[in-house]
Amino acid sequence: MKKPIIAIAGLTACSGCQLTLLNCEEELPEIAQRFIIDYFPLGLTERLITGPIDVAIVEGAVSTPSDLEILMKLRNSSHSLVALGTCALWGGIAAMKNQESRKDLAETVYGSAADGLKTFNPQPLHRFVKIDFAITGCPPETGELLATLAALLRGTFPVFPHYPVCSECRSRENLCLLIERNEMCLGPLIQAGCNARCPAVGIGCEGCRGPVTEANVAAETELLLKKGFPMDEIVSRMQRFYPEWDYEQRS
Amino acid sequence: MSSVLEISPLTRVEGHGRIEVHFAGTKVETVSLSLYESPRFFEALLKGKSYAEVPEIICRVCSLCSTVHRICSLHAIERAMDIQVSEQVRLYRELILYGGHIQSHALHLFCLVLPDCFNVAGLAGLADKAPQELQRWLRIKSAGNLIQETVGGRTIHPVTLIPGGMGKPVAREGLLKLKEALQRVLPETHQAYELFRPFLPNGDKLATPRYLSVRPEGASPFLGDNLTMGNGETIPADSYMNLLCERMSGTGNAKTILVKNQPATVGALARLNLGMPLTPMAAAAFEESRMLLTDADIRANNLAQAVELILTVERSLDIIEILLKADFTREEPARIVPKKGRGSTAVEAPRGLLIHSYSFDGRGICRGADIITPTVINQAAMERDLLALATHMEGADDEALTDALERLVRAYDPCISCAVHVLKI
Amino acid sequence: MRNSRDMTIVPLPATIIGRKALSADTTLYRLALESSEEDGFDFNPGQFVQLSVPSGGEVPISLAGPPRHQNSFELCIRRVGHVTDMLYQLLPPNRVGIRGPFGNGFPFSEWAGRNILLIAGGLGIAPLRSLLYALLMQRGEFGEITFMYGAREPSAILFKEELAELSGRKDMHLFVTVDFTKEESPGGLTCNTGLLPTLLRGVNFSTTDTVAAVCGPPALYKCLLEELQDLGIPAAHIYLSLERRMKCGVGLCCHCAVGDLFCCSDGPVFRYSQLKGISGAI
Amino acid sequence: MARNLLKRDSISFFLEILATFGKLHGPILTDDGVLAFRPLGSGNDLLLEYSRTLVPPKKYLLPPRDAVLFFAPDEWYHQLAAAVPETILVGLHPCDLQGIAYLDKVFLGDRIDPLYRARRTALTLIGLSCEPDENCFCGDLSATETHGCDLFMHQSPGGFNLKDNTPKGTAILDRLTPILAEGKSLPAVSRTCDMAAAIQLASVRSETHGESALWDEFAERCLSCGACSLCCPTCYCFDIREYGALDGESTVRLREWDNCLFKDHGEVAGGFNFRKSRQERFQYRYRHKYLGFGPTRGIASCVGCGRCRAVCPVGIDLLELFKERQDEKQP
Ligand SMILES: Cc1cc2nc3c(=O)[nH]c(=O)nc-3n(C[C@H](O)[C@H](O)[C@H](O)COP(=O)(O)OP(=O)(O)OC[C@H]3O[C@@H](n4cnc5c(N)ncnc54)[C@H](O)[C@@H]3O)c2cc1C
Ligand code: SF4
Ligand code: SF4
Ligand code: SF4
Repeated sequence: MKKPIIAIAGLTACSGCQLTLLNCEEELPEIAQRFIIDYFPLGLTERLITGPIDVAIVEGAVSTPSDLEILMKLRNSSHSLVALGTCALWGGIAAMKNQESRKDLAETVYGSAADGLKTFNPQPLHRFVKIDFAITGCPPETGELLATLAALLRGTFPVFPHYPVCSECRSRENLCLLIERNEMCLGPLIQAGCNARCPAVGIGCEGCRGPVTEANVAAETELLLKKGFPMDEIVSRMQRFYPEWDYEQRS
Repeated sequence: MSSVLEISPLTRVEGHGRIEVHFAGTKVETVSLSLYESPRFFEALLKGKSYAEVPEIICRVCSLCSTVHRICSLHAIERAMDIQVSEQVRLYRELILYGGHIQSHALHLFCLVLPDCFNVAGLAGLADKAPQELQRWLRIKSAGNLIQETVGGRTIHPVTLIPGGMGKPVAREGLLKLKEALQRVLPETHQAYELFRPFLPNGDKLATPRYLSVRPEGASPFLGDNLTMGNGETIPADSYMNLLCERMSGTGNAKTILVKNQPATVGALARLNLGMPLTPMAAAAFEESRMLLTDADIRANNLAQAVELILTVERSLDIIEILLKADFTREEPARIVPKKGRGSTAVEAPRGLLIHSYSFDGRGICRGADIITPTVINQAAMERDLLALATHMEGADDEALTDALERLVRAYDPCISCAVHVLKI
Repeated sequence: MRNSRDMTIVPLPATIIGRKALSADTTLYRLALESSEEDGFDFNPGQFVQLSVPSGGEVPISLAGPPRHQNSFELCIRRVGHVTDMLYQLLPPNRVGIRGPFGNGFPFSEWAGRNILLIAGGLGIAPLRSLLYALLMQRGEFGEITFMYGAREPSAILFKEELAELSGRKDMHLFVTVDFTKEESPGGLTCNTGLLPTLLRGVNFSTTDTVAAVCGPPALYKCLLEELQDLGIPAAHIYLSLERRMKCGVGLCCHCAVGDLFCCSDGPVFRYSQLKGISGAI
Repeated sequence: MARNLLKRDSISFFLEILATFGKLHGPILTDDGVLAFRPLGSGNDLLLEYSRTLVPPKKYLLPPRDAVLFFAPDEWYHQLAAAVPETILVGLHPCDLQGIAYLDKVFLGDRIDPLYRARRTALTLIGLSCEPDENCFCGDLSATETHGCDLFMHQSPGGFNLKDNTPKGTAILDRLTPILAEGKSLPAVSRTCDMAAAIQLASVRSETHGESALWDEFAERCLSCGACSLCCPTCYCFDIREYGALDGESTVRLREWDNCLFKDHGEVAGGFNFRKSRQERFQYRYRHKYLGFGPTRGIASCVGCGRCRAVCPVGIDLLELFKERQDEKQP
């Protein structure tokens, strides 16, 4: 079998998605054997993106000219490009206040020195380049990452199911935090695949995996309002990982 | 004739960084270190958020230290709101803190630094050259991850820890499994320490660092209310501002910090030098390498981290024992009535001193946040050492210089994602 | 021990023994079952198999060749997604998995003595090709046989050579049409331009005592069925093969219901009269 | 008079004896506060009075996510021949027994699913009478309480009257005799519930409520969370997916619970969807639950356990459709 040549890079992010790969301790040696890792600054001393690359796996949102440059380079030298994680796919945590002025945010942190910063609103990769596949999650699940790598060995991408966190939550027989404890759980709106990690330990889903294919945003919002949460709290919570919810959407 | 050697991007470190060495002829003129990670303005993101959201957001600053950020932020919030947590919660938080250190140190030592020891470029090289060792060392890392997963519900950005308490405690079987995994890797942590012992530089010594850390209280080496320095000086953590002064660094997006106008060094090496309490095996290892570690320059930090691996695995086992005996059942988190106030706390992160400071309004909405990360504190010392090393090496070829400078940066174990978040003081 | 009613969960291995591109995205596969125990299978035109591509998954595919009892059979497959993409990577003598045949198929033995009109749109030609060969094998038993086939454009016409050959036969009528043309008609094949319903109105064939079998995309059914009835073919004599999402092929997974019928086990071939009252069926 | 009365203070003996037949499972309250079927013992206490578990016992026969096939180049597709351990499921309410009986009809009917059969054969069912709460509507369904169960425990003032229904049950009862007291056999409970009658009637008449305005209302509110189907004792739709392993060759094929309210349930290649709107999907669900498809045509599968009403975050209740009908009839 021909070894796929891969590149792994991070843009504006916390490195958690790349760390997810390094957290596959058991599989790492096998991965190192089955793939040619061409570019991976976090784990490999190689500073140049030379290509041709079969698959570039990119973490993080795009928020600086240098991010964009790396992304373009990877896109141009790769056959396929995979968005790894919520930031790359949805914008993620750094994008939560994209509706506010970037300049003001910068000044809050850097004061007058903010002027010198070359940065713009963090955007998901697909705003700039075509993405061929995405693995969601903040951080992504090792299982999904490994399934993707395994599929790459076969020249394809895996098929993940499209249902909300609640589905996995119910099959795990968790207590429903939304119904039984009136907590603001975003499970009904969020793409499953994490096996409902958070509700399983008694914590409401914070929405780290982004919207599920079919999300009844309006109905969930109405439900939360009925439970007494103020709209601004709902919005603040929902925008944590994805700033662009349509609160009228029902399908 | 002037020329520049650019090392960009820095590899096998977290985040985006670059070094430029400027030469006049063969003489080194300046060395600049720039951390050009894109700023995510975390302090600004937190503003206007309810206290309950703060830990969940802030842990995303960095994946390598998400646990300690979360804990530090919980402590600061609870300080601001005047909340005490139960013994059970304290123990679980301490345990997961150790998990975070194991995970982070193991990642640094075995994924980022180890290729240097075997003269290979990265993991694939290691898998080729030392497959068995690699597997063995990675087991230590997975034991750290198992703590995160079992206690925190996830290996990165743990979810169970919330203001005033926690979600579900770990079931007995979970604790027993953890215990088994940790017991299995304890001997291996000692072997890892042996592995890193010979890899200390024996050439020119760099400046002796000015160490800075939390002054441990009780048995936990990473928690305390005061900061301590090499000269014995101690100040309360919440007046950290009197100690640290900030300067905007030249090129990158991070700011650098001076302590009493001088670069300070934080991290495992600082902690060992400042007398943190050790467990038996860790103490023996430290004793054996005392000469190598005492007042050593930062390049001994890798060995210091290896000693801490032993320490944290042992401490974790102690805590698990306590938890097993106590047989806690699930409890409701402390009820929090939001109030206006400010809370500042410090915790020892894997890379060193971490400070979170928040102010809240009467509704518990965050009105100001200040986060000082170890990499920011270390940056000034890093620049100083880079210049010194480059100067020592004048005349060396580019490849050797690049290699040496990168190794030096790696010894600091910088976390650049964290470093670019710092608020004006 | 396997009970005869046991649902086959495990696909039998079949070797790809031939592969022929029919158009840019459609290929004809010839497969041979390996197991001697089964010794080939009988099937009815209109039945389908569940085809497994290891690591890809399983998809329903119509049997496209003549229903002769033998160890090898033909599938005509369009590359549209995950499993079919992976199938396209395989070459003879790679192996795939087969379960089946499933479904009812066309009840053509009941059509003896009648005139028969077959209408295929696009990939719908797959089961109808099988049916046509079955009819021709027993040619004497039926009345007039008319085969109409519509493709999007000349390059999308499947089985060109076969069609050219069939067009020379005196014992059946063949009409081929394309939605639009940019190029010349393909060699040896006379081809009309326009949609199938237009073709239907434009050509001569017997409409009395006629049975129609139709297979194509949903859009085709929408415009064709009324037309056929207008021509005097009763709904009970119009047979169509439906496509639905399927996972098991044997009436368990519940994805393919049409009204209270299962497409996989009650179908995929239905009389139009069965479907008429069912909303969403067509 | 027969020796069939299990006194309450003999319950632990009873369980001990049962345990010799296989691994005991029954309803417990988890540390989460959820009613669930779990292994008994080691701190899990059997509940003999409970409303309903969140997830029905179907999980023993059709696990939520089940590896059904493995593939390796030299072994082709194969099932792992792992033996299914004998499991004694204690404390099943009549509605759950009814649910299993329905699944038996589907999976052991025209086409036998060998995986299901292996698990079903290894399962011993011990029923338990119950008291309905506000979500239940089983009505007459509970009259067939003993359906498919091996042994039934009927709550009575003195304890539980046991009744064996199968040779398996008789074998167990024989072993239990030493700890049983004399009791009289109780008549089957008769329970009336308007809803049950209305449902039966709808099934018989193939009532689709096609004109009802409730469909739109349901479709607006439904979160597509999937709880209603996941928690339904007779919902068994499944999806099949296959994932390769990192060795580049071997593969596992998974069977997982699916849900007809999910958007891609009716979608085929190219994105064409036969049930694009949620409204259509609700009607599909209704049809499957109350009118049946294919071999189950005309058989209502709803057993009246009330789970779907209890677990829906937005309070959707298909029974409103039947109520609407009843209201119409009353002038
Ligand atoms: C009775 C029947 C006969 C068919 N005969 C043929 C044929 O002869 N030639 C041919 O090329 N195609 C045929 N199809 C369609 C074929 O099954 C789909 O094109 C195929 O499933 C697409 O799978 P994919 O993984 O490549 O596409 P994707 O779009 O990636 O499909 C993903 C998954 O969705 C499901 N799915 C998608 N489309 C369908 C579908 N149409 N039917 C059922 N499940 C689906 C499958 O389970 C598949 O695994 C037939 C379908 C049916 C129902
Ligand atoms: S706890 Fe959250 S994820 Fe789980 S079922 Fe309830 S709403 Fe859904
Ligand atoms: S439950 Fe929600 S927040 Fe938790 S991991 Fe899953 S998607 Fe993320
Ligand atoms: S439980 Fe309610 S909200 Fe969830 S899918 Fe069913 S009807 Fe919709």
